[in-house]
Amino acid sequence: MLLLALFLVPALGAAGAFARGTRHGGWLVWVAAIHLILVATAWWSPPAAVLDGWLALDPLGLVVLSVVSLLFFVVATYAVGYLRCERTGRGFASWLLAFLATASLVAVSHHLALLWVGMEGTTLALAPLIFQRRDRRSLEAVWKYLVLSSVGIALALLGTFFLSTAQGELSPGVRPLVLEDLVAHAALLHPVWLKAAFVFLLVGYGTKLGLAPMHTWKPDTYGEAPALVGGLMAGGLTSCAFLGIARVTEVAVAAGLGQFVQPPLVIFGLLSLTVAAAFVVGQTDVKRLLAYSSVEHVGLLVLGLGLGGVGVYGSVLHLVNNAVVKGLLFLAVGNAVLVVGPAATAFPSSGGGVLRAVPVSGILLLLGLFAVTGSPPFGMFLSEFTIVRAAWAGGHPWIAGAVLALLAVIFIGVGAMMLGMLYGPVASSGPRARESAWLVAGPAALVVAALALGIAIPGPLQQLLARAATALGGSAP
Amino acid sequence: MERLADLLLLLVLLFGFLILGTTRLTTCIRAVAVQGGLLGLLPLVLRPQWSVHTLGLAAGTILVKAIVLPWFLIWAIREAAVRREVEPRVGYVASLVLGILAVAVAGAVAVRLPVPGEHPVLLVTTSLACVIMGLQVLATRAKALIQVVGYLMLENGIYVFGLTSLDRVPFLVEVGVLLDVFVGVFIMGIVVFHINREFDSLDSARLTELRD
Amino acid sequence: MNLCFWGLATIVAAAGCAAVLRSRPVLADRAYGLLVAVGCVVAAAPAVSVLAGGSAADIQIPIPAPSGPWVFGLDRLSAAFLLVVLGPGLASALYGLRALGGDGSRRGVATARALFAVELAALALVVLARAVVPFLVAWEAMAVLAYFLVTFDNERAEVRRAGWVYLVATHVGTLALIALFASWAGAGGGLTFDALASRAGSLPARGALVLCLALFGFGLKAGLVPLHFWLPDAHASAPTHVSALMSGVVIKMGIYGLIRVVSLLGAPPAWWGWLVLVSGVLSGVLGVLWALAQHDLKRLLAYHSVENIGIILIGLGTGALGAAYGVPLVAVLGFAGAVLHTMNHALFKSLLFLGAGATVHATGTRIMDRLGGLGRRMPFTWVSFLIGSVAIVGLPPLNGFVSEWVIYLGLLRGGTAGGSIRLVLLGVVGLAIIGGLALACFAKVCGVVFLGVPRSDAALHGHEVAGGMLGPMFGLAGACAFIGLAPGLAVGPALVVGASIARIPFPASGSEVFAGIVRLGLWSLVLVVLLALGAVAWAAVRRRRSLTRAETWGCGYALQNERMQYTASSFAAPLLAAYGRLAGVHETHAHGGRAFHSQARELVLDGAILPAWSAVRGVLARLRPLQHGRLWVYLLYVIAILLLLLLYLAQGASP
Amino acid sequence: MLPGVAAKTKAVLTGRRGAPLMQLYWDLFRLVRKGAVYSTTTTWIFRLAPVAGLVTPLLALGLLPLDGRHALFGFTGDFVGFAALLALGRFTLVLAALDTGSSFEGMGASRDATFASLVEPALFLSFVVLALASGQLSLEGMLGGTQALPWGAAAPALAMAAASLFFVLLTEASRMPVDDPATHLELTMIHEVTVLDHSGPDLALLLYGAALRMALFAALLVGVLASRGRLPGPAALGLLVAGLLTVAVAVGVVESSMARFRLSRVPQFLVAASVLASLGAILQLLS
Repeated sequence: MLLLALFLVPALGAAGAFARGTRHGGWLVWVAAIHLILVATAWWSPPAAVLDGWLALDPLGLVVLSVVSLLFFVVATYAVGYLRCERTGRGFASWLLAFLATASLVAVSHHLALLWVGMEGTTLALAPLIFQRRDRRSLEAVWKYLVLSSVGIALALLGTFFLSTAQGELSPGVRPLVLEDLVAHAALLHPVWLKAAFVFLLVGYGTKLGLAPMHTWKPDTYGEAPALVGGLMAGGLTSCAFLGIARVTEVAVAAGLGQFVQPPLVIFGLLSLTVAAAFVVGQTDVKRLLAYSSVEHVGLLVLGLGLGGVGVYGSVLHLVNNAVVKGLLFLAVGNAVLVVGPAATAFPSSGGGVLRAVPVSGILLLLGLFAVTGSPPFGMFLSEFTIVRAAWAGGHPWIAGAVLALLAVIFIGVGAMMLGMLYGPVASSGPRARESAWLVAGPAALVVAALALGIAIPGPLQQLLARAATALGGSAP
Repeated sequence: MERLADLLLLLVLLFGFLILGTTRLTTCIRAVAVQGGLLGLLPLVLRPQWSVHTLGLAAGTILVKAIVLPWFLIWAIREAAVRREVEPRVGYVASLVLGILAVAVAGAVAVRLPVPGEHPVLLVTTSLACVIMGLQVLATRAKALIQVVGYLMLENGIYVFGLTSLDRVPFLVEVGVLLDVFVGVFIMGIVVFHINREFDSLDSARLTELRD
Repeated sequence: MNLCFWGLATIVAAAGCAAVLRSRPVLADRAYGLLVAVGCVVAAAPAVSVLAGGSAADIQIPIPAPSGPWVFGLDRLSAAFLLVVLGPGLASALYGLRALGGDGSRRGVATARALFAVELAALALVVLARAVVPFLVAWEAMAVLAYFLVTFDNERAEVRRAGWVYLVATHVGTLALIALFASWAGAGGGLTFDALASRAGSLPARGALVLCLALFGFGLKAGLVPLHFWLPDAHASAPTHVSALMSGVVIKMGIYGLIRVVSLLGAPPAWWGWLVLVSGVLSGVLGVLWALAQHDLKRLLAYHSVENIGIILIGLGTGALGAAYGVPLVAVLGFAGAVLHTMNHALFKSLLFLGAGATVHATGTRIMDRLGGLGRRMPFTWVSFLIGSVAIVGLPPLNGFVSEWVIYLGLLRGGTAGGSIRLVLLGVVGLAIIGGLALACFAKVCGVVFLGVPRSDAALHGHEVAGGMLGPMFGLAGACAFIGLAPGLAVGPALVVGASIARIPFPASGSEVFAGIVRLGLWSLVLVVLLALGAVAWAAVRRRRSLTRAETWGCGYALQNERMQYTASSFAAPLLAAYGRLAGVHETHAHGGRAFHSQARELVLDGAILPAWSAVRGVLARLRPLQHGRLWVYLLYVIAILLLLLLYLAQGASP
Repeated sequence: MLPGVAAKTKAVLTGRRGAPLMQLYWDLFRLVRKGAVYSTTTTWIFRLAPVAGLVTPLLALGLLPLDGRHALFGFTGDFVGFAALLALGRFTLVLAALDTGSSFEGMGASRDATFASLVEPALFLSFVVLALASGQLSLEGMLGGTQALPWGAAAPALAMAAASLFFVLLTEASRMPVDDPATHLELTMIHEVTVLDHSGPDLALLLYGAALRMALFAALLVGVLASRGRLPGPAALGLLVAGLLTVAVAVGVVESSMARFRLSRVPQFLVAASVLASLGAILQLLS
């Protein structure tokens, strides 16, 4: 019942928001709070599977669900301040809530076709939010986003059908396309179809995840979308997409195809890191920069998954860190945009000075810089350290070396851009708005979270991550 | 019944070629509409003992793919007052040849693939061929609207493959899929409409402002 | 051990009150100074007791994986470096109270004070940490806070650039350390240092990879040639008391890291010892040579840090070789010399930086050729700076001489021992060259800055600085003199620390060293007494002679003016000429050859790093056209990757 | 009196009568009775320099086993102290020169510091050879002590070291071919111009300090060439004096036989000294 509620509450909230045509964020906060409470209860009392096992909550799902819910709550509080400064089209709130609903569906659905439905839903729910300013650039961005994601998601659907085909003639009692049964009877799966399914799902969901070279929509979309939407995409959407890839990997590993699935994952990871490094250096727009940094981090996610062992744990932990830090960065940049104006995201053309214009957000951004580049004591340091450890333990010192070298290049790129943007004299003349408590509370909370994750991961979360990692065929350090 | 199914599938393929070959936008849309209709009939043919599931699926498919979406796209063209030519990036003859190749490849793969249950080989062939053609249209056609058509073709191909596991993919999911396709194309249509308003052309090749 | 943490807590509390009381600066500064002082003393107490032979229990904070438990401990090595951190740190902090914001400008001052205090705590934690994660956390905190302190004056573009170069260098170093510990820790097993030490035996090639990564990662921080490229700019453009901390303490953390890794690994292979020794000689000679070529006072001092790091590494290499070849006495002497020289350099280098800061504070310029004659105008600064100079040149009766003496002993004991270890005598040559050049260099600094006649109005109107700035300088100078005159009290513990690093009991053959120390101390005392007596007696003699004061004899030139004095450039010219290209100097004769000037460029940074980086950028830029904005090509990417994976599937399926 | 000896030899060799041997003492006496002139720009360091210039060589003398057995002081590794003391003296001298603010002193100081820094390695390398040959780390042990330097075993190496020490002596005592004590053209002088502004008693001290410096190195050289560990005290002292005189004569011979180098060629000369010594060290290591 709880599982249904997780999906229905935000869905009804979206409908209500659309009906009331609400233009302020209070409604968002309330719905997000209720959703958060529901997730919390799921922590205390794990809900039973419903709908013949279509909806269930396993550790990995719970991780994604909690991440999305928390991030959405933060974004909702931010939206309160945001909607006071910016005029948005009707339905802004309802599309956001629709995203929450579909994302929750993705997190809780164990029927892979249903998971696909939810995934497509998340894609579509965010599309209208991207072209709030109906200008050329945002239209181009949303068009590329739609076409590429739709193609990707279509391939994923084909992959899903392949998977059901791989089940062959169903022995009685085995439910089609339900995760538990797939894993339980993995040995019976037809290997060729399973491999084909893995390939198509990897490319399909990889497109949504933004792995190179299917990442091409990402910089355009993140660059044009409002900052908080960018945060939801980089933090929430990626988590959902990763969940999709993780599911099929889980099945493949259970079927003993680990040897087959790991190389592509590792290669995608390294490729994404390389592309990110290449495009981060000399980047001239912070939002695009963050997009490429997101490419980097999803690359690390699949890399950890592909390395196996401790790496899987590292990548699940990285999922959490990524959501927190990306949310922080996008919201802080959003404040700069609100106060200084759209020019704030461009450097060197804008001349910097953000630290003066928005002191609080500036400092948050500064901390975010070190958080996103994996410096201790922020969380990403721990996850990246664990992934590198896994590479070494797995006997791939060259992978570890390459990853660290690319991280160094990426640090130079990100740091040069963001420090340049932060320091220096104030660029714009008069501030258009001031950073209100609503605007800074969210990112500040995220900074605290990032620190906490780096210094001491709470016990329950730690155990949850460990169980998720073991379910994916990995191991906890 | 087998023959009928084969006939329908053959028609689906032919209309696919029509989309590749035609010079006129509206023809493309009509063709993809007919394709949708044929797909809607397929379940009824493949499962003679009609159940609620198959009937509902057929109805939904026909409604969405053969009626609503095409009508909507046509409306978009009319509103946008687009020039009617397709303006391919790859010539018509070339695309037709590519189409043939696609069918050949699809067939070659299909006969090798171990499809469970008794299904006409043509089914898998058609679905794969449709997928490839759809991608081809998406990649080689300049106008945004035709890319929507290409996407629809892609979906049709996948739908056809879905028919192989008709009796295990539950109705709810089918509906969900249909709904997603519907909303997706709907939003695309709206975006196309706005693009046209902004760029006074549907040529998606002009959308190259965002770059590094 | 707990006492240490209480002290650090007090220091952090000082930061807190600097931040909170920013509305009432006077009160804030008083409280800040008091708290920092108390904190440093309290935290130093356990270290002293440990060096005196006591011991401290580890502190363990249980933290779940993947970080594992946080362990902190205080062994002799940590204790020695803790003193290195706290002594100069305290002096710089107090000095900063007057130097920064003393002139009423308050913007960012409170923040800088707070950051400085936290930096001190972070430094202390670096040497206390006994597990990978807390170590790296403290390390990065130290590095990043140092970045913010360096870029305090971030209005100026060159300061931002210097800070940025430093930040990149230190982050790359951190990544190297991550690689180091990741490769060492492997998949399972704990991340405490004890666990690492227990796994040391199983490392491939006797931990060659670990040692190389350590030399790179920690070497970047310590600034050994050619990894020093970030150091001169960063140290020159930081506020003076920050430069003092950076040069005196922060770079020493690199040394600490190296020693810690060695002591965890056990006796390193011989080739590594040679590597360290050679790089030490290289750093020492090139560092002092480049220093000689500088005209910016603070840059010059920064290059001298490179030189002294070289000396320390010579000691360290000697110790490593002693351990590798199984000559205990050499191992102990080498490590002890390294540790002792680290301590000494921390003292006199921060002293020198504080002195330089005083002159800059008084005259407003760092260019030596615009200074001169400050000895009369700021006598106290001059004396303390002179003490620092004599110490850094390694002359008796001050501490620099003592540590170099220990290192010389180690080298020669290695030479008189049998086997290929005798080649360490190479180090003697290095040390000798370094000593000579350093003497010339500081003769130049003292002479040009403090003696002669002022070369500009700025120097003319120089004035003595406030007591708040003199106090710390005197303290440091006192420490230098103390170690110099009572070497036993410093060398004894240093030898014990060296033995603990080499993990061997102190060899009996070292008794001659102890005997030597005592007589050395006596001898230094005699020197001082003789000088004093001589000065007094001679003053008496003079008093009975007729003294006349006149212009300096200009050899017949009627009109002399300050512009005719020997400048820093011309003083250094013959030496630099002797060393040719190595010095990286190009000379210019302005005004038709009547004015002489020489310009030094940073060889490694401008000559190697930046070109290499721009080459990398060029390569990366080649990839940019991939993102050209054409949607249909993006679709082709997707299709292509799909086909590739299908091929992979096919070749996987065929067999 | 050694400079006198050297000058005398030179004079004799060049066929002049030359100044009496005790000339230096006469000069000193005269100077001490004179008054002194101080430049207005100078500070206390200028006055301290002469004292240091005298004290440091004296104390260094205390490190040498003059009687062939024991030194006044002497501790393991005291040769470092030996070199450091001389460096200290030179440091103060250079500072004093710069104190005057005259470009001539500056020039002299600069050259002085340069040559000193170049000669340092030679000195240390010679010590290395001695240490290797004798296995001792204190001058006392190297030169004096009961067991003499193994001239039989390590003759070539020791010879190298001795030669290099002789070069060092020429430099430290600022004789030909490095410096010309007799010149009176400021631009070519080194030591002379460094002390140009000192006068009266100060100058006396400085001159005497320089002479001591020469004696010091001569004594060191003698210690190396003729170790007198087993001789009775007086004989040892006598031998020492004889040795000193011979060294001085040798210096005089050199001075009269070769001209002063161009300044730019001096470094090569000094490097040659280091090369000699390192050659000796290598020989010793190989043996």
